[in-house]
Parts: sequence; C-alpha cells; structure tokens
Amino acid sequence: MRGLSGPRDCPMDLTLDHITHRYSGMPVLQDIDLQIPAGEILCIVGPSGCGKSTLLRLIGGLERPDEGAVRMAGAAPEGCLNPLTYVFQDFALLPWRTVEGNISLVLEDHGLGGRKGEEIIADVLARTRLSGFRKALPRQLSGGMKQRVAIARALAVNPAVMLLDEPLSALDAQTRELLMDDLVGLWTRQPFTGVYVTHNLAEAVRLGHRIAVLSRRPGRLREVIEVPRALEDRRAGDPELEALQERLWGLMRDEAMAADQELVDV
Amino acid sequence: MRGLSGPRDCPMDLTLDHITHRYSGMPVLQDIDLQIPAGEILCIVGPSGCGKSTLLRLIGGLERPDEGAVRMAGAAPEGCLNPLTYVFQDFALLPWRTVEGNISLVLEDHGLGGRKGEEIIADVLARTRLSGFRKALPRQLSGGMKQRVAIARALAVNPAVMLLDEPLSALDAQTRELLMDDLVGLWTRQPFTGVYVTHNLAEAVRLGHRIAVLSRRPGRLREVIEVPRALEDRRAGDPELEALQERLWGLMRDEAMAADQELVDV
Amino acid sequence: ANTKLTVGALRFTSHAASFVAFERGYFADEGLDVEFKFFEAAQPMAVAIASGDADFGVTSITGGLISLAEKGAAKVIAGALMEEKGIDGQMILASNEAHAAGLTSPKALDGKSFAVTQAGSSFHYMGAKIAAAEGVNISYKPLQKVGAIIGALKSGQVDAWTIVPHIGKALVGAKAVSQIGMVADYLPDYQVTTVFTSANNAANERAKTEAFLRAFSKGAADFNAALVDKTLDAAGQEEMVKLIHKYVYEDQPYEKAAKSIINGAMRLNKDSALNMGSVQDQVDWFKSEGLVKDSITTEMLVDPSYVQMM
Amino acid sequence: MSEARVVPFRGGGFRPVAKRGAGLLVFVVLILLAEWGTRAGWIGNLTLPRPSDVALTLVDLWQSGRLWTHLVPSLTRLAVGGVMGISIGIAVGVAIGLFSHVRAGLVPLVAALFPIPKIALLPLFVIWFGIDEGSKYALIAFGTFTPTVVSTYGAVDNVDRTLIRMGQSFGLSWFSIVRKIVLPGALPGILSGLRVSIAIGIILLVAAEMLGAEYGIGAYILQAGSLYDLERLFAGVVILSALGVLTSWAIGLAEKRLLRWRS
Amino acid sequence: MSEARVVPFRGGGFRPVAKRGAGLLVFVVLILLAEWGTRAGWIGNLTLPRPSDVALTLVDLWQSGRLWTHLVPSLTRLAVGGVMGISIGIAVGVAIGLFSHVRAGLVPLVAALFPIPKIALLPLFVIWFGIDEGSKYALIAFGTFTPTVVSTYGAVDNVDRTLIRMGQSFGLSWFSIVRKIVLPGALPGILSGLRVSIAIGIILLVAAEMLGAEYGIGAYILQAGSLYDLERLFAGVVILSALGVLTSWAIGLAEKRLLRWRS
Ligand SMILES: Nc1ncnc2c1ncn2[C@@H]1O[C@H](COP(=O)(O)OP(=O)(O)OP(=O)(O)O)[C@@H](O)[C@H]1O
Ligand SMILES: Nc1ncnc2c1ncn2[C@@H]1O[C@H](COP(=O)(O)OP(=O)(O)OP(=O)(O)O)[C@@H](O)[C@H]1O
Ligand SMILES: [Mg+2]
Ligand SMILES: [Mg+2]
Repeated sequence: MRGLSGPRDCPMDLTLDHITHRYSGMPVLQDIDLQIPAGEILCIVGPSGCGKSTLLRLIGGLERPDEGAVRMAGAAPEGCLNPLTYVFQDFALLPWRTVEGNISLVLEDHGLGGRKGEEIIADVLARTRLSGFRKALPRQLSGGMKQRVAIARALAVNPAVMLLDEPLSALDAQTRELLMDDLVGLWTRQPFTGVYVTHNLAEAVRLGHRIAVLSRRPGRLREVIEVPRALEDRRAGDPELEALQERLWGLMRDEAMAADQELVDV
Repeated sequence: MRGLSGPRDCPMDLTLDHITHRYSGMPVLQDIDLQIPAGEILCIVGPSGCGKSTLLRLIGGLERPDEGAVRMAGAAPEGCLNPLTYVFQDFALLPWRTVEGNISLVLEDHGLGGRKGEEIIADVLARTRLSGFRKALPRQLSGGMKQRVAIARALAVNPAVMLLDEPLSALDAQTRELLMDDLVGLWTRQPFTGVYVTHNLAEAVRLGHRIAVLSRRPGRLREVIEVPRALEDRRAGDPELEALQERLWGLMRDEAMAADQELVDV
Repeated sequence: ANTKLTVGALRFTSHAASFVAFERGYFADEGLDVEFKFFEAAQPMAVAIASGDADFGVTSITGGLISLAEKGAAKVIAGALMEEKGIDGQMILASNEAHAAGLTSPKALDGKSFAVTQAGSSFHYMGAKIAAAEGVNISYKPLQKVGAIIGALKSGQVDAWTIVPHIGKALVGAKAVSQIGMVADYLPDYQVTTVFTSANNAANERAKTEAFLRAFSKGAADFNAALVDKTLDAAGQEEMVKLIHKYVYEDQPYEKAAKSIINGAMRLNKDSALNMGSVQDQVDWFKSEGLVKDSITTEMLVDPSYVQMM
Repeated sequence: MSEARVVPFRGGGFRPVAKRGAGLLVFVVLILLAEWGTRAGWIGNLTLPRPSDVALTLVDLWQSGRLWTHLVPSLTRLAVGGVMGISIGIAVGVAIGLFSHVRAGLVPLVAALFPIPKIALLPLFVIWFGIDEGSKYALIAFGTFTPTVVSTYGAVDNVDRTLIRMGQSFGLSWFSIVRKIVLPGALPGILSGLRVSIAIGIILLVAAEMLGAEYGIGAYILQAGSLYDLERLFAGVVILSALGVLTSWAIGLAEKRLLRWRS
Repeated sequence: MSEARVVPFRGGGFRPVAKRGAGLLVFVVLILLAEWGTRAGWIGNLTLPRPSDVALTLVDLWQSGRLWTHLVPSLTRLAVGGVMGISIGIAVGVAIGLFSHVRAGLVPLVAALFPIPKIALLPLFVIWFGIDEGSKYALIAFGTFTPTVVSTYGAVDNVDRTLIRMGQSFGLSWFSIVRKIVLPGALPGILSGLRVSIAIGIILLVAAEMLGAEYGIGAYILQAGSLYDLERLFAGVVILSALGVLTSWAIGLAEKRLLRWRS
C-alpha cells in the first residue's frame, strides 16, 4: 500500500542553505539557514510581512531565491506524485469542480484518471472524513470543509513534504479548533513531514515539533524552539505549553506591534 | 466633557423581548430573551449560521424582528449622536476617505464639521493611539490599524451601546492579541456597554462580563454564563478562565461540528 | 457554353437598355449569360466593378469612378444616357417651402442648400455647374440615398435638387415639390450616364465586351424607338413599358408605374456613342474641386476604342 | 427607569430588485401613449408611426413570408460573421492573457482598432472580400472581434492567480493549467463579454447591408429609412431589438447552465 | 544519505505585462510592411494606400488648415452629444441603481434600446431634430446614453453594501449615503464605462455625419470612401483612432487622479 513518508522508511530531508531574497531591491529574507527533518512538523512564526509566505514559496520551488538554495536529500516516498505539496490559506479549490474533481485534478496529469485514481480518491476522502461529500461543489461547503478537501487533495499525491501556509487562518475559531484536531489525528495515524506557517502561537505550540521564529522584515531566523510532549498528548490549558506560548509572545509582541503600525506606502 | 455611558451615570439598558426572526420562512432566531445592562460587555457565541449577526442587526435596528421587540430604556449619554453604534468585521471604512475623513463622516450629518468635530476626532484618535495616522488612506493601513480606525469612529459618536460583530476575526492572531489588549484598555479607562459577537471562545472569556451561548439554527438562547474576575485582571493561562473556555467548548463542540458539515444547498 | 456576365444596374428607367437586351434575348443571341446585380447608388457599383463583383455597369461619372479608373481598375467604354434639347431631361426641383419663400428659379439659389447623395456624385456636379452659371453660392447636403433626399426635400429639410424626370415628374405631379428649371438649360448634351467595365475587360476581353455593347445598343435602340422617338404604335409602347416595369417601380401597380416610365424616358445614346466633350468637362470639374487627383486625364478614364466618340 | 422605547428601524433600502412585468407595463404604456397621440393628432405622422400600423406591418411581413426572406440572410450573416469574429477574438484574447509578447504587441493595436467606425471601411471591405456575403461576414467579424478580444483578455487576467499557483505547485503541465484552470476560470467573463459582442454584431447588420444587399433586416430598414416609411422602419427596428433581447436571454441561459458552480 | 538536489523552480509565468514600446514596434513593423508591399507591388493600390501617402495627406490636412475645418465640428458634436448622453445616462443609471420602481420600469427598456442600430434611426432623427446639428447631437447622445446607463447601474450595484449598512447604522441621511458612499463608490465603474461610451461616440461620428454634414471627420471619411480615395480614407480613420486612444488615455489620467485611494 501507498504510505506517507514516515520518519524511518522514507527519509527525505530539506535543507535551506543561506537563503536571501529581495523583491525589486527590498530585502525580504536574509540568510535563512534551516533544516527540515523527515517526519516532523516545523512551524514558522513571525510578524506580518516578515516573509513567511515567501520562504514557503522558496521551499516549494514556486519562487527562485536570490542567494542560497533549497536542497532536498533522500528519496521521495513510494507512489509520490509531487514531493513538495502545498495547502493554501484560501483553499485554492476550483469552484467549477466537485470535491472528487478537485482531487482528480492533481492525478490526471499522472495518468491516474481511472480505477487507480478512484481508489486514491476514496482513500483520501475517507481519511479526511469527506466520503459523503464526493459530489458536492465548493460553494456548498463551509470553510472548514473546503480546507479538508484541500488537505485530501494534498494527501492524494502522497507528498514527501506538506507545505502549509496559514491553513486555518481563514476559518472561524471553532472550526479552527476542529481542524487542528483533524490534523493531529492525520499525523498520529501516519506521520508526515510538514512546514507550517502561522501567525497563531496557539496553533504553533499545538502542531509544531519545532517552532522557527522570524524577525521583522527583512526576516532573519531569530530562534528555533523545540516543543516538548508528543503531538497527540498536547491539551489546551497544559501549563508547560501555555508558558511556551507566553514566551513566544514575549519574543514577538513588540515586533508584531511595530509591523501592525507600518504604513503601506504607495 | 463628553463621557461614554458608564454603569452609574448614564444607565441605558437594552431588553430583547421574545425575539423571533425568519428569512423567507426559515426560522433563524427563536424566542430570544436577553437583558443588556449598561456598562457591561455581553458576548454572544454560537456555531456558524446560528443567527448571531442577525441578532446584532436586530438590536441595532438594521433589521425588523418578525416577532418580539428590542427595547431601550433610560437616557443616552450626553453628547451621544448615535445610541446604537456598530463595529463591523470587515471594518467598513470608506476607502476614498482618510482616517480623519472616515471619522468626520459620522459627525458631518450632525453639524459637527468644524472645530467641534476637530476636537472629537483628535480625542478619539488619541484614545486609539492613531494620532499619527490622521491623513493615511485605508489602503495604507494594516488590518489591525483599520479596525482601530473603525473603533475610533464608533467612539466619536459617543454611543450608548457598542455593537461589535466579530471585530477581530478578519485579523491575524497576533494583531488580534494586540487589539484585545486595546479594547480592554479602552473599557478600563472608560467603561462602555457592548454586545460582542464572536466565534472565538478565548475572546469571549477575555472580553465578556457575561457570555450568551446560542444553539444551532434556529438560534435559541442555551445558557448565559457569568465570567468571574474583572476585565483588567484576566490573564492568558488563568486556570479558571481556561476551565470556563473548556466548558464552553464542551457545550458547543458537537454543534460546531454539525454546523461545519452542513451543505449549503442551492 | 455561354459566357457568364454580371451587369450592375440601378432600378431606373435610364438603365432600360440592359433590361430590354436581356428580356428580348439580345444578350443570349450574343452568347452572353447575363445576371443583374442591383445597387442603390452609383458609387458602390463602381467599387463592385473594381472588386470584380460585376463585369459591366451603367452609371453616371462619379468621383469614385474616376479614382478607380486612375488606379487602373475601371474604364468607361461607351455612353448610355444623354441630355437632349427637346426631350424632357433632368429637372431642377425646390421644396415647396423654399418655393413659397421665393426660390422660383435657379437664380434664387444663393445661400440655399442643395441635396446630393455623396460628395463627388453627379448631383454634386450638376449643382456646381448650375451655381457657377448663375453665379450663386450653395451648400451641399450629402444624404447618401435618393430616397433620403426625397424625404428631406418633401419635408423642407433641404431646398433644392436635380433629378431624372421619371422621379421628378411624379414628385411635381403629386405637388410634393416644385420645379424651378431644367438641367439641360445649363448642361446641354450632358453625358449623364456611361457604360463602364473593369480595365481588364476593356483591355483583354475584347470579344466579350464588344458582344455586350452590341446587345446593349440594340436594347437602347428599341427603347428609343418605343418611348423617346415614339415611332412604335401604342401596343409596342405598352409592351416596352411592361418590360421595364418588371425592373422599375415593380412594387407599384402598372398604371401608376407606366406613367412614370413614359414620362421619364430620356434619350439613350445611339450605338452607345460617347460625348467626350461632356466627359472632359466633368473630369475637369472634379479636378478643379480637388475631388480627384490632378494627374488624372480622360485617357485614363475612357477607352475610346469601342464606340464612336462625339 | 424611564419607560422603554422600541429601537427604531433604520435599515433596508438600497437594494432595488427588478420586478417582472413592470418592464412590460412600461412598454405597454409607451405604446398606448403613442397610439393615442398618433390617433388624436398631437403626434404628427412624420414624428412617429402609429404602433398599430407597425404591428400590422409586422403581421404582414410574417404572413407574406417576407419576414423570412429578410431574416434568414441577416441571421446567416450574423452567425457566420459573429462566429468568425468571436472565435478568433477569444483565441487572440486568451493569447494576450497568457503571453507577454503577444500582449505587448497586440493590446495597443486592438486599442487603436476599437474606435474605428466599421462603416468607414465598407468600400475597402468590398474590394477585399467582394460585394456579396464576404464583405458582410468580414464587417461583422471585425466588429465583434475587438470587443471580444478586450473582454476575453480581461477575463483571463481576472482568473484567480492562486488557482494557477496551485496548479503549478502540483506540477500540472502548462497545457493542463490552461485547459483546466485558466479557460474555465475565464468563462464567466468571456460569456458576459459575448453579450456586448453579439449586440454589436446585430447593430452592424445594418452597416453590413448598406452595400449591395437586397434582402436582410438591415437592408429592409435602410430602404424604409430612405423612403421615410416609418412603419416599416419601426417594424425592422423592433425585429432587431427583439433579436438582441433574445440573444441576450440565450446567453443568460447558457450562463445558468455552464456556470452552475457559481453561487 | 544520497546527495542533495536543489529544489526545481516551477513557478512564474501567467502574468503577462504590457511592455511599453513593443506596441509601437508592432505598429512600425506593420506600417513598414505596408509601405514595402505597396511600393513593391505585391499589395495592390486598390487594397491599401501607401502609408507614406497617408502621412502626406495628414500633413497636408494640417498645413492647409483643413484639419481644423473638419475636426472642430466633429469635436463639437462629440462634446455636445456625448455630454448630453453621458450625463443623462449617469443620472438614469444612478436612479436605476437606487430605486426599485425605476429599475423595474427602465432596465427592460434600456435592454431593448441597446441593440438598435443608430444609423437606422438617422432619418427619424432628421425629422425630429432637423438636418443640422440637432440630429447629430441627438444621435451621439442616444448612442452614448445606453452603454452609460448599463455601466452606471452596474457600478452602483457593485458598491459594497456593508458600507451602505454602515452609513445607515450611523444614522446618516439617505441623501448623505448617496452622496458620500454610493456615488464615490460607483465612480470607478462609471469611469471605466465612460471609456466604452466615448469610443462608441467616436464611432458614431461617421453615422451622425452621414446626413447633411459638409464638414467633419466623419463626413471627410465618407467622402473619401465615395471617391474611393484610400489615402484620405485612412487619414480620417487614423484621426478617429488617435482621438479614441487620446480620450482613453485622458480617462486613464482622470482615474489616476480621482481614484488615488485605490490600491
Ligand atoms: N510578489 C511580490 N512582489 C513584491 N513584493 C512582494 C511580493 N510578495 C511579497 N512581497 C513583499 O514581501 C514582504 C514579505 O511578504 P510575505 O507575504 O512573504 O510575508 P508574510 O510573512 O507571509 O506576511 P503575512 O503575515 O502578512 O502573510 C512583504 O513586504 C510583501 O509586501
Ligand atoms: N439577508 C438574509 N437573507 C436570507 N437569509 C439570511 C440573511 N442573512 C442571514 N441569513 C441566513 O440566516 C442564518 C443566520 O445568519 P447569520 O449571519 O445571522 O449567522 P451567524 O451566526 O452570524 O453566522 P456566522 O457565524 O457565519 O457569522 C444563516 O443560515 C444565513 O444563511
Ligand atoms: Mg503570508
Ligand atoms: Mg455572522
């Protein structure tokens, strides 16, 4: 059977090697050095506009770094159609395709249109508890369901690394809570490698094995923090995690405030 | 000097009297009975689509209830231009007016265009720490700053009651944190009456004196919970508040999940 | 097999020669298989000859025709209709309003508006010639279509116009407009319409072109005999009118149409001879008005090898 | 505490809805007014034709079969010319939307072609395409081409770029992205542009039939106009207007079918 | 561990940008081609005029002062007719956007008027407004009216309703809401609609000058067409095209000034 990249069986690691990036001269990321080991979720937090999304785009090859390079080492898992796979903040579902059509979209180009594709679709829909919504159109779904479809689509290509750019920040607080549980459940049943960008420190301490803190623009790596406890054992109100979250907020508060007060001058 | 409605000096209370509302036959709110005493913030939480925004529109007179009535008793505070004043989720700033223009918009119709208006604008901008951004256009501001402008605008009419519909849910988590502090600060310096609709239980236990929990659509009042501790004494990680938040989530979790999985059928 | 030919025509009595030649089989006798293509104004016909959509056309000399001839696309090869003293020719008309206000003769045209279809049309030429002869200034109103001009003249939107008699007499008869003169008084022997074809036909299809002109001339002779010289008896006349009615005023009852057709008969050139003097005068006028290039000559316009030049 | 007042209502409004039938009423009233005026004489017979006479003319057109004599050639011209102009327009518009070089080269050209009056080019078209159907097709094709190009590349520009980035991030081929993301995403904009293009095509029928058309609604109108025959003129205009409303309705139907996925 | 590969780049593209100058290049190349063709003879002199001759004609028009003889009346007609049609169109469009009854009554009427070819109405306009300037103003006014109405009420419909609810929630008067929220909010849509309306106005110049105009760019073009004088025909078309590009540029300038608040 197809399996997601586990920490042992399929070690594909990513290395960010002195990444620096500029947009029309303005430095956005400066000298980022990071290691993303297989089977772990790395959260990236930082104030608005510090280059988190840019960093994720660089990792996935959607943007070319001005300096440095992103390297992948090791083999992609068996049956992997797309080693580096994104989940986007705004879901990025094709509104004219049904749930299953949105998933088959990423299989068709690999000649997986037929029964093989059917199997994969059924599998990922079951894992995201969407089996009853196969024929629904995106407009009929709530935000939480849409993001579940996007996650199912990402799972369908059996990625080596999942790149998640604030996947929950377009959802309301309650749905966010529900989806965090889902993500933890997915990882627990079948661990995957993930890079998870977020503004939300609660999410970071809940989902990250490690948390990378970026400074304000130009984003530099300020700190990488290990989160104690296994993912499945973390509970809301856990004093150790609360303390970690407080510590992170202490690290970032002033910069967040400064970033918020910045004028977008045009 | 103009003063916001405090609990003692300007007691204007709102009473919701058996409110029932339908949209083209579909019941949205059923038999809501609520009391909103002066000087307190009432939070309203409930699953998606349960009618929270509708309820707020009914309170503010933007919608007419099918049955029942919203009554106000007592006098509005001195210098009050608009007793029931909204703060919207998407800020609702006029993009073609500067920060001060957006505030003067709500004064002009009351003949406060001149020096008197200038004074009010300077006052509310100072209170929301926006004095340096008078001439900025909305497009130059971050989301958090925009919502601060909207709050300043609401303060400018010296309302008897502030009606806030998920004022922080369009903001990122860090900005949300900053603005919660701001709101607590504003209330502490000069207490106001507020109805605060949110999905976010952390916000509710942080900002509400009481929390009204609605059921799924058709929204009924399930419970009204008193929050212990004064607003200014609440801290993240406070075990009592954490417990309250857990209890609220326990009350709502199943309904939130059911609401999320609902198909919007067209 | 017969040679296929497309002949452009207006639904005017002045085009009768083609209709007669067709109906009486003169074209067929020459081995020509003719098909008519009808136009609403002279100028598009010239373009159609140039584009090869029509082989022969009969129409007045317009600025457009001269321009196309200059570009080597069209050639005048024969004459068709001509003003002749003693035969009712084109009339000068005024609107009833203008007439009531004193426009009773071409002398009073000064400052009046004069309808033309388009700049560089034969109406423009006639108007200019009349104005020059009377020493008056007139302004030209281009109205694109004969029908539009009639409407404008009836409702007094324009003051004056010239037109062939089969239309003019009907209008005057209905008291819709007033007649104030005759074109022939200003332009004696005016070569009103000519036969023209593409330069290619004129130069390289000699047999075909000559055959066409022979049949055409025969038709013209029949027409002249029946309706201009009236050498035929009443039955012969009626037969001719009936033939023409198939093409002209077809939407009107025969009695009404017959009157207009008989009234409007003007001399068609015998043997399709061409009045070079008149042609020269027209070309000169177009040049003097700046409507066509100065470099143009009558040699560019006319191929004199087919018919007799007057 | 003083007595309680009910919160006053201050919402509503600013959301006008088209009511079915009201439009019809306006038409009926206008027609009745014109009928009354022309009968009573306070509208002169040169100003407006009597609506009942226009109706009779239409009925007569229908019964005599001349309606089809005129309608069939016009519809053919509209269909052939429209299909040519619109399909080439969509192709060029998509190319402008996709390729920088095409955009750089063609956008200014299209902008310069847009304000050229098509009637002005009639004599030229006759030489280029012949006086028969060719020039008529070409005129309508040219007239529908420019607005289609503009609306199509606008529609391609408006396709959500995050969807395209998504396609790239899943390693879809360029061709797959165009076929499965760009084209369906541009469809709403293209369809709504079609409305305008077809309306322009109908308007151009008259211009197209100015040269050498004996039959056709445009020719019928032109002839009526030059004869100041107001009944026939209005009858022709009514037919074109009905044609326009009909095609717009058909596009609305196509939108409902093809764009069911829109909320 | 196996050797590390660099992540391949797979983004970019699908964001064509108009490069200045490239458009100019296309024009220059096309003109040079036409020049070469007409000189070498593989483009017949009936098919296209020589571009240099067109340029000479334009220079001559300018030097002889006849450019102004033709341009001034045309611009006057465009200005008077356009201002009438556009201002009434904006007023009607705003009314349709604000009032249910107006919308119900007028939208179908406007939809029916839209596909009516303006040339068809020319004879009627001559009767109604006289053969002089009146009918020309009316034709251009009528032609610019319908597209302006459609774009204006679309723009009013697109004004963010939450801004209007905000105005109501602060107790602003109806008139204040219209003046301070609805109209500024509709301005971008109205301005971009103006582009189309003015282009249509320019196109209609030729139709307007078909009846009874001695001077005017449209009359000049028509005359050139009837004389089959391709140099002058193209010179006239170039002038109209330049006029269109110029007004479009002016509106772009107005947008930059008035809509500075847009991102
Ligand atoms: N394509 C681009 N062209 C030019 N500048 C860009 C581009 N994308 C991002 N930027 C700029 O680069 C900076 C970093 O952007 P980025 O989106 O990576 O930040 P972020 O950390 O994801 O912000 P947020 O928290 O708001 O999502 C910002 O100042 C942004 O304006
Ligand atoms: N103007 C309207 N017309 C018809 N139905 C409406 C209207 N406004 C809201 N509804 C419906 O009424 C129900 C309640 O809507 P409301 O916006 O009050 O819910 P809510 O609790 O604010 O939801 P959310 O948490 O998503 O903000 C929903 O089912 C919604 O679809
Ligand atoms: Mg980002
Ligand atoms: Mg809501």
